[in-house]
Amino acid sequence: MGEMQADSGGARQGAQRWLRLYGTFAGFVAMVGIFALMRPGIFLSPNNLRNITEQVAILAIVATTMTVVMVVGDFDLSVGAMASLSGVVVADLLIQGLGVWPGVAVALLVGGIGGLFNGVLVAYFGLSAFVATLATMTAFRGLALFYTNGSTLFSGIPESFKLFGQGVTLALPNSVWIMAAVWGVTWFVLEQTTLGRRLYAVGGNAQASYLAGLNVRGLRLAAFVLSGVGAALAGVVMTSRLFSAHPTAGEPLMLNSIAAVFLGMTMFREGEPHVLGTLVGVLLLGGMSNGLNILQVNSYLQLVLTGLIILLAVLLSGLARRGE
Amino acid sequence: MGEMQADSGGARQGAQRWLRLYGTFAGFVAMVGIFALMRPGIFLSPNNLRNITEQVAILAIVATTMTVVMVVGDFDLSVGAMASLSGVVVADLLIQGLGVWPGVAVALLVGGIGGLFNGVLVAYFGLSAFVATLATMTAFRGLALFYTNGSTLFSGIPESFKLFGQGVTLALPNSVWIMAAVWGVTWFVLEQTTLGRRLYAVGGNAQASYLAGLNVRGLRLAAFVLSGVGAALAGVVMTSRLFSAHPTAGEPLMLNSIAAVFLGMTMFREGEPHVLGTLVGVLLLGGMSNGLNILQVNSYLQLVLTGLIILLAVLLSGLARRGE
Amino acid sequence: APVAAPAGDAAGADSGAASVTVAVVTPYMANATTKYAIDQFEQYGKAKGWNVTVTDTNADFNLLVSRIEDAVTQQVDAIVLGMGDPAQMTKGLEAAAAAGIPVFGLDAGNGPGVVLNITSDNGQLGQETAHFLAEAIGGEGAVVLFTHDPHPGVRARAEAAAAEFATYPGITVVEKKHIEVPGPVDFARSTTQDLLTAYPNDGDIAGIWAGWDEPALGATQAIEAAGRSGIAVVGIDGTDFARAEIGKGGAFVASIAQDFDGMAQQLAEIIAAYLAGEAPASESVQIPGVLVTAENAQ
Amino acid sequence: MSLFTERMGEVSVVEGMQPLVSLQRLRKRYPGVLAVDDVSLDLYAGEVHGLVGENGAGKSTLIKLLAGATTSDGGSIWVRGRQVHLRTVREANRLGLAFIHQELNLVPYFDAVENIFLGHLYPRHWWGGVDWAALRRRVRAVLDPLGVTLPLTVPVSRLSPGQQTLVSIARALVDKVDLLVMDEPTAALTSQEIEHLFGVVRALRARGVGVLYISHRLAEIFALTERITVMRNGRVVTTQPSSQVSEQRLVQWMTGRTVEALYPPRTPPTALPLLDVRRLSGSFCREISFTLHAGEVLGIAGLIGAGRSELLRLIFGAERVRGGELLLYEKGVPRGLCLRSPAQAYRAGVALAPEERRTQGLLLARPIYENTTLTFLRRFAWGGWWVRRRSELAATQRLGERLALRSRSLRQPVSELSGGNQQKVVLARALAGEVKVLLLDEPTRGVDVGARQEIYRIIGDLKAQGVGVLLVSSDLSELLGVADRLVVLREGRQVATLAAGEASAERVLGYCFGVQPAVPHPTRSQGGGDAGR
Ligand SMILES: Nc1ncnc2c1ncn2[C@@H]1O[C@H](COP(=O)(O)OP(=O)(O)OP(=O)(O)O)[C@@H](O)[C@H]1O
Ligand SMILES: Nc1ncnc2c1ncn2[C@@H]1O[C@H](COP(=O)(O)OP(=O)(O)OP(=O)(O)O)[C@@H](O)[C@H]1O
Ligand SMILES: [Mg+2]
Ligand SMILES: [Mg+2]
Repeated sequence: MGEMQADSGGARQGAQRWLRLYGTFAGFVAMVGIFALMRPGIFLSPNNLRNITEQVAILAIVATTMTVVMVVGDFDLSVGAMASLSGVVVADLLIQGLGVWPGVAVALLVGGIGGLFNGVLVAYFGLSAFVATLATMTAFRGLALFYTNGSTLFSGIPESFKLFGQGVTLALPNSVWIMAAVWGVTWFVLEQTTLGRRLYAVGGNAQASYLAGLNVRGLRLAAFVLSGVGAALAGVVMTSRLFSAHPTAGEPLMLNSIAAVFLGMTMFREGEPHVLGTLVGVLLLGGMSNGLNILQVNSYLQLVLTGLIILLAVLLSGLARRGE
Repeated sequence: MGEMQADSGGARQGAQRWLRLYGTFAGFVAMVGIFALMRPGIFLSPNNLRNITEQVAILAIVATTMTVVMVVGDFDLSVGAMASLSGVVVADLLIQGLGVWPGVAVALLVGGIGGLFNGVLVAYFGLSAFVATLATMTAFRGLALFYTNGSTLFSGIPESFKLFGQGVTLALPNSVWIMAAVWGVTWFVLEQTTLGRRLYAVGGNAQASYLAGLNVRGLRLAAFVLSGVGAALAGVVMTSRLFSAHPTAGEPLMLNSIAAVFLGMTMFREGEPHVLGTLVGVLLLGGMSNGLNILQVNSYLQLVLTGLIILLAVLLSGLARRGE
Repeated sequence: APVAAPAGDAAGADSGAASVTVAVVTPYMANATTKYAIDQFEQYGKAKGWNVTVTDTNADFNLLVSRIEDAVTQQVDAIVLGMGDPAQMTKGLEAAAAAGIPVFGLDAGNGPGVVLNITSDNGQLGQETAHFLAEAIGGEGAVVLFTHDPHPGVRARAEAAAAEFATYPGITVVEKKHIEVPGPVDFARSTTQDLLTAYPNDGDIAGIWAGWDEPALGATQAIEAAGRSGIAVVGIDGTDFARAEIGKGGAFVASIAQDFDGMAQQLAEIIAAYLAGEAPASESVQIPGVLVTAENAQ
Repeated sequence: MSLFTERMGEVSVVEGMQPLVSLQRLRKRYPGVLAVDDVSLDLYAGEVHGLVGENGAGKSTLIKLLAGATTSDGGSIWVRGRQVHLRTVREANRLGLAFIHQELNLVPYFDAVENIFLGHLYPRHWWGGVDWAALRRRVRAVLDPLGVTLPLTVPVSRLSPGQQTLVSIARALVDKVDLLVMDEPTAALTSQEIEHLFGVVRALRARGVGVLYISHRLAEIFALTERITVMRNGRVVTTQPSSQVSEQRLVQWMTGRTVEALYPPRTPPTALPLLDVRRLSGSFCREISFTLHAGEVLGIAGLIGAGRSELLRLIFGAERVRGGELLLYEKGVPRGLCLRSPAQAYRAGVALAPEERRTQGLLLARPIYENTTLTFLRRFAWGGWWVRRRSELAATQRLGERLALRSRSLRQPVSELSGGNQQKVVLARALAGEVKVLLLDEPTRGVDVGARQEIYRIIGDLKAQGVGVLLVSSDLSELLGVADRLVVLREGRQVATLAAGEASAERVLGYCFGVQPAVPHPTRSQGGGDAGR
């Protein structure tokens, strides 16, 4: 019974899924529309769109890898501090004369080790992800500050390092290309590979996954390592973009990346994290701050409006879901 | 079978519970011991102990009411911004000549309304607590900044307002008494009333609670209102203590209060939030920062050590649990 | 009236300078200039044989009060407030006063309970940089301010700068942007990109005045990345990265160096004198800043 | 048929009596399925009314409508002659309706006492605090007539599923109720608890309480009910006095076909050993020993909490072994020792279908096909990496057909399936790869007759292929019908090992309870037996 319905059911369900996407997504579209109407020819100008993508590229990298951690049902609060730390590390190594690529490799390694540390604490010692990554966040932060003695590193970074954050390839900033690569790979892994399927399974029901023969601990660990490396990559791009390394520069990434993932989650019926949703979340956050700036709204009111717009966007999808 | 074991089982379970408490708690005791040994006569001096309690009083108020939100399985990221906002509101009203008690009442009302707003979004519109309170956090923050135009309010606050944050009654600061009252009431409600047990039930399994006839939405709403009022009260005490209101003064409360609750949760086998654990968590955080300062550790290294000490304390309880 | 140095009761029978403990508390250690000033002070203090302790509260003023109280508990000989607004810590200051421990401000502020504050004149910093910018753009055009009002020093600079711009009939302050901390460089960079979009033509914006050097750096980068010309940027603090930018002769045209080294040194002298029983002449010592421009950047 | 139904309905109703609860033309549509379609049903005080139907027939959905746990798309509910609009469960409770839902709904970190009292006001001390002693007394007062003993102070998450069921049953009995609705309360219970439960139900009936009783165990339905309503595809097929229908008729109404021999003919096992368990001990189980042969079904019997599930988890490597050893054979040659993890177990050809489908078995939010292919995902991927959804869907389709899985689409989240169909998904996963040893923990829990027969047939097929099956079940007749040998556990110890020929319900129960078997060599009981009575 019902077997023959499988295909049409699938199609209909696909349509529903798209309908649901319209919630937060409609909020996003509405926001774009309003900004476009209020500043015609400016908000949607190719130049401004390029600006937006460039502004959100770093956040998008972190949010994308954060999505993986959240797919397995955890959190990573240490990404911001890790981005600062890796940014500081790569700057210092380059200043001391290491080549650009080895320098970047070491920075990513730092990210991987930090992520490994988080992952071991959470997956093998059973700490709650919140406590563990809050603690490592504090520690990484202290390390970045201690490493630089609180100051900004800038002089002596070779020009060639501008490649990552300031170079342009085919009319798009390299940071956007890097972001696109990270996003694409993560999308592929999560949606199309056995690994991704397993990550989702662990997030869905860790006990059932364990009994189904999955290596639950290993998978959670892998997610944290990935998130550490993603944060480190973001730190590298940021240092390249600012062409200087500040020991607390990455901090705003933490809440923003989690917020982006959560915003994206509201787009999916079952509320699971999803890189597509995350991307919309990132664009919503980035587009909003860009648009409000362009509209020349008072900075403080901008904060109030930001909060309200997020709520509106999310409420829309909540209502869409309820309507079903 | 089993019936006769029930009682001895109860006793055994009591013992186990205590053993488990020893985890994070042992970390706490070890920390106290080390600081006391390294700075004999100073860390444990009555004066310093009084300082510690006073230093943590405000955090303890927020963390206690945050515990209630976490008991029902939610989060409240807006507490820090709410504390700032209510602090600014009470300062402004007092400067404008309103009486101290009416001023405080209005500030608490602001907290209640903010909490109500959060609660309605989460419980009735089904937004995820993270997204909803992140958005309101941003909005509250913008409101506090907008309200004061970014500046600090201080001149014109009547001396009598020092009562809350600076007065001393029976050798203890009033802020500590306020904290004790909030803690005591919350403990009583959570542990000794049907209401409290229902809050726990909602957090444990919302669907089961609903099917058992509990008003799940109402309970979640109530928790958010309580947390809003708690944050507002903390803001009032803080403004009184600093005798000035700063539009971002409350912000460190957010992560710290959640961290305290999580730290406390590690003390309980089933990992549910608990005001007793929260109190230990708050004292752990407060004692650590006080102790490291007294030891005159480099402030950047302090961050690293703070992270590591939290991990150690939590790992201890993790190991204790594993040993069972 | 000056209090006799209470060296005796804190450290017991130890003799001389070795027993002098000075506690430095600050909310802004993550800020490079604060760090520099405090490091300098620490060195001068150590040179005098003092025991200098430094505490950072990471922008948490509530904790700052606690830290002052901790210092009081430890019965230090003097407390130095590193760049925090005394209005936000009266309780700690009262505790210090009650214990007879003097509090000095290092670029902090004046207020009850502060014996003396040594500072750059924030008004002067804001006014001079604004003046330089105004002249650099020929006394005409639209100007944007990058501020952070919750920081009282930066707020004072911004107010002075706005007042200075007001004296030029050709200059209008079109926007005041609040720059978020932490992450000010990136934030300023994105904000500037958006500004350039909102004011798309050369000449729509003539200058950007930033309350400190980090946002100025971000603004400069955005302007240069966009290839816009005719916009001048000034910052404040004269940090080394600002000097480097100014030296390149790009959009970043000036900053103003605060003499933190001089401040730290002078404060150490004043404290030494105070502990020796000599009261300072006034509550406030102001050290003028030195304008950094392309000429003297390197 | 419908004429007949109406006539019979009139006959069974006591003259002039007003129904306690009357459901009229209720409908509930879920996306893609009409779960309840124009259902009318009258329930009377002092009557036990049975409700039966295949998995997914709409029974639980009907209950949820009555409980106010979900909103209807049409129709009305009348209580004592008055129309009511139930928007929340509380409103239903206030009207004197109490529910035992199909899926366990407990607060995991509360102990049994608090779970039983959930939704009721706690007794208090004079100073306002909770009077825990009084609370415990009141809970005992509910438990005693049920004849059950439970560890009261342990979080229920650490109780076995059977014990958890008892907790949810007890919850519904705390307050005085007028109508008690029970959705498969006995699925996880063994005969002892069922006996007591029936006692309680009969006592309630005597007090004038109405009971709506849902079960897939038809024997229970006949033992307990006065009238039976059969549902199929969301509609009521018929309502009949229990005394006037036979089991065959009932099955025919439910499934539209007849189910003859429930159990397949027994084929003798081979002598080839597959798995040797030697003095295996865990945290509760002590020194269990047996050998499982190729083509053998070894049943494991015991009461609730006897440690049967733990034994399976020990073998499966999911729980720490504290003593003894495990030998796996390959073509009769011993290979390898203890399994340390489920992953290792699967690699060695050992598969488990866990008992708690929702917490241990399923990814509720994920589609059906992802659930079935989870363990052997690499087979459905190019190079073991790139998932081929089409082959996953095809394999799931095949397994689904084999198990008569009812779903709207294979891409549907499992959470939308009815309880019995969820159970089939769990089984499908265990069967998705090649297994040598299959560990089945309550495989037919909540599964309808038709599918149950199907599962027995599959067990038979596997047996024929030389697979060894360890079968844990609380349904003794099932064990007796399918197993070649029985191991009886009591409080974690192996108290007997019986060949099919030696086992009888009385004898096995005797071992379960720890009393000597009353009849030394009783006759074998076969077929749709009556463990419930
Ligand atoms: N939340 C839901 N969303 C979509 N469909 C649902 C949902 N709940 C149930 N259904 C569908 O409604 C139908 C009836 O399900 P219901 O749970 O009432 O069956 P049941 O008779 O109780 O079966 P079982 O004996 O297996 O418990 C099924 O087809 C099921 O897939
Ligand atoms: N009287 C008791 N007190 C405490 N724990 C008990 C008691 N009886 C059983 N247990 C627990 O129950 C577990 C055994 O349950 P298990 O799930 O293996 O039983 P089962 O035979 O499968 O029963 P069920 O039919 O309920 O699934 C043991 O781990 C033990 O800790
Ligand atoms: Mg059902
Ligand atoms: Mg079991």
